[in-house]
Amino acid sequence: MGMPMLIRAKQKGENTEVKVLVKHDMETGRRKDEAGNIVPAHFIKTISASCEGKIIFEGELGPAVSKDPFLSFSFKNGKKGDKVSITWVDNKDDSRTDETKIR
Amino acid sequence: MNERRRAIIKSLSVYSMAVATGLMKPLSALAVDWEKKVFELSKLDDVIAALGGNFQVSDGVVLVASEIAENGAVVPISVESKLPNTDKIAILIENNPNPLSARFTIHDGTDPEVKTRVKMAGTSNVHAIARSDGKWFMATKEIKVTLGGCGG
Amino acid sequence: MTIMNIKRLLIFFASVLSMCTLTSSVSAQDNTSEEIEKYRELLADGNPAELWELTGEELWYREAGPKNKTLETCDLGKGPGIVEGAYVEMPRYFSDVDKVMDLEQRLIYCRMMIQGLSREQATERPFGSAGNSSDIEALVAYVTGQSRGMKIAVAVSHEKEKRMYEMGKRFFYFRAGSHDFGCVTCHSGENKRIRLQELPNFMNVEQARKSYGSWPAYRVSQGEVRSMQHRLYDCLRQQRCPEAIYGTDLVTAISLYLAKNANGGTYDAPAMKR
Amino acid sequence: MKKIIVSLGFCAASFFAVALVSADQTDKEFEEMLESSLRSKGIVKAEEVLAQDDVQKKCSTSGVASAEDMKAILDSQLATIVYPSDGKYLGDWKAGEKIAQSGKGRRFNDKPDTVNGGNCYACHQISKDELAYGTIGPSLYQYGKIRGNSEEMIKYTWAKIFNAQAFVPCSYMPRYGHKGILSEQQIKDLMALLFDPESPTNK
Repeated sequence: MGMPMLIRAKQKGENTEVKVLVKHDMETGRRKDEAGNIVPAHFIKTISASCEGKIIFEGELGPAVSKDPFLSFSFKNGKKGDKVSITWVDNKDDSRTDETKIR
Repeated sequence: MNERRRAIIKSLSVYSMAVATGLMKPLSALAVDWEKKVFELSKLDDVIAALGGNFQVSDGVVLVASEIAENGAVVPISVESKLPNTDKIAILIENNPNPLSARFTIHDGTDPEVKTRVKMAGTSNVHAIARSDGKWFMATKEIKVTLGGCGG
Repeated sequence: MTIMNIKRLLIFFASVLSMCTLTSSVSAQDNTSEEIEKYRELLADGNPAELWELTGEELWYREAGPKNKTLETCDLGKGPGIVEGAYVEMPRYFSDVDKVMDLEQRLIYCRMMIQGLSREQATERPFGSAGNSSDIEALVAYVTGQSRGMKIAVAVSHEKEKRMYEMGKRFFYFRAGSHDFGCVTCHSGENKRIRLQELPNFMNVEQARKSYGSWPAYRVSQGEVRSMQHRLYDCLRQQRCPEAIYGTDLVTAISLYLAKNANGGTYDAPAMKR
Repeated sequence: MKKIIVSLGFCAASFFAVALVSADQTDKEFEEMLESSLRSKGIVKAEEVLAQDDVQKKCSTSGVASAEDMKAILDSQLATIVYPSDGKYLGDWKAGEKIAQSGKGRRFNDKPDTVNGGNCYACHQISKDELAYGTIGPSLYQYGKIRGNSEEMIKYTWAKIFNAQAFVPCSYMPRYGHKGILSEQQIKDLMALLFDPESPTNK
């Protein structure tokens, strides 16, 4: 279930800018460890964002997204104090949801 | 400040535990499914075909990236579509083992612009594509991946 | 080879030397540094080191060890529990141990004394890797982050600090090993780079400040936050030196030497780097 | 008069004794610190590294080595150079390019059978195609094209790669041949990278 994401949601005029950092190894399944063994693929497959329960943004990620993924996007119709919630699910069916309020 | 942060961490842990144990359904249950067969394709042409064929080169798709990356493990990419009714944005890296790196679904009210970071196996063309009114449009840039540091 | 030959070779060499200066780097590769700069700017948005800072903060306040204590009473030099501004004054002399310590040595000490861990437990996994995160690196990220924006100000006034500084300076110029490398090899010339990375010249105050003030850093090439200890550990490895034993004095000495050269600079880390 | 000088000298000596720790003591302290902080790992043996050779000792100074030391280094290092046994200086530039790219070898995480690289690009521009080159050493782009391939030039270049300190005392360039970092064949391949008209260096 990993550690908490870092989510920033900031009101900029009529737009809300969302930045997300996730702690995840995003293993491609091609890397070898020090002993020379292949490290199995382990990566976030989907990430979705909602504001006050309404889905605003979704991503399907492959293992080519960098370790500790970063995402940034913005949306309209949000206001200060609204709850932005982000959920990711990885290929081992591990998942995590964190939320923040628009500032 | 410290207290606040700690409180956040604690409450988050509780929440995520609830999700993990199935007490609450994660929102992603509603989300698009990860399309395995497209992500696992190894040839760019096959990915293009799988996504519905021809991508038209367009100024309406803006790909921002540096021409040189100091390290292939983290290459910052920004894609913006200026085309109407854009509902999908994707990043394709031609020379990667699997070209499709990420695909995003832009819902109503969300700007068709996304910033992320991808891995590149080596120097390659990077294609940013956006779907507008059901058709795909594309912008391309070559990004050179360089060797760094003293290790060689 | 005869003496005559040697002489001829030397004279010949002199003429080659003068040629070198004429043909110096084909200044082309025009936009390389510009594009690298752009890469770094684009990267600056969203530094994963913040995730380490949060974890470190959580660890600082978490009860742990046989004594089940938090690190809240740990004295990093400014009094028990004072984290803000502590790092920019380290390494420093601590009278309770009559010794100069860097941040990591002090954290080890606190974890042993306050939490009751053995030295082995307190120094376990000093450097993280994928799937094996390091508590120490997280703690270091948290503590150093609490000095962000402050001026680097190591004292080097106590006799033991002066000795430590002297040892660090000496090592800076110490050349040894298979390749004859020393710190000085890469870090004493102006406008030098290794591959595409600019090399800070530690004789130049501005460069010393900028460089020292940007560690620890999240390194995109490693996907980890790397502390000053790790930076120097890995410099030594590339220098073909033997392994630096974690938490020993040599690394503290080098750190103090570099920190002193960087005094007065604004501390801006944990940063993000290649 | 003599007395005054003597007493002044005594004063100075005692002053330094108080103000500074003696050089001997500093040496000892430094040695102890190295020994307690560094340990052998893999192929790197602490005792071998810490026992600097004569050149390394002379070059480990914060100032410039003395003229006397420099001359001693030039003389002793020139005598170490071994030219190719078969009289052939140029190998395969393609193999040379790989050697110039590789920074492997002789680190504590390298294996005893790791093929050592020259890591030339870390410090030098060589082929125009490699953008990621360092600038600690001069550019070697068009090396052969500019300098020609006279016997003198070939021999000088060989010697320079073999032991750079035979020409520049305390040079930062590793002594590739003398220290056994690169084999005779590897140096030949690097020579080809620099001199072969077909090498990208000379394009």
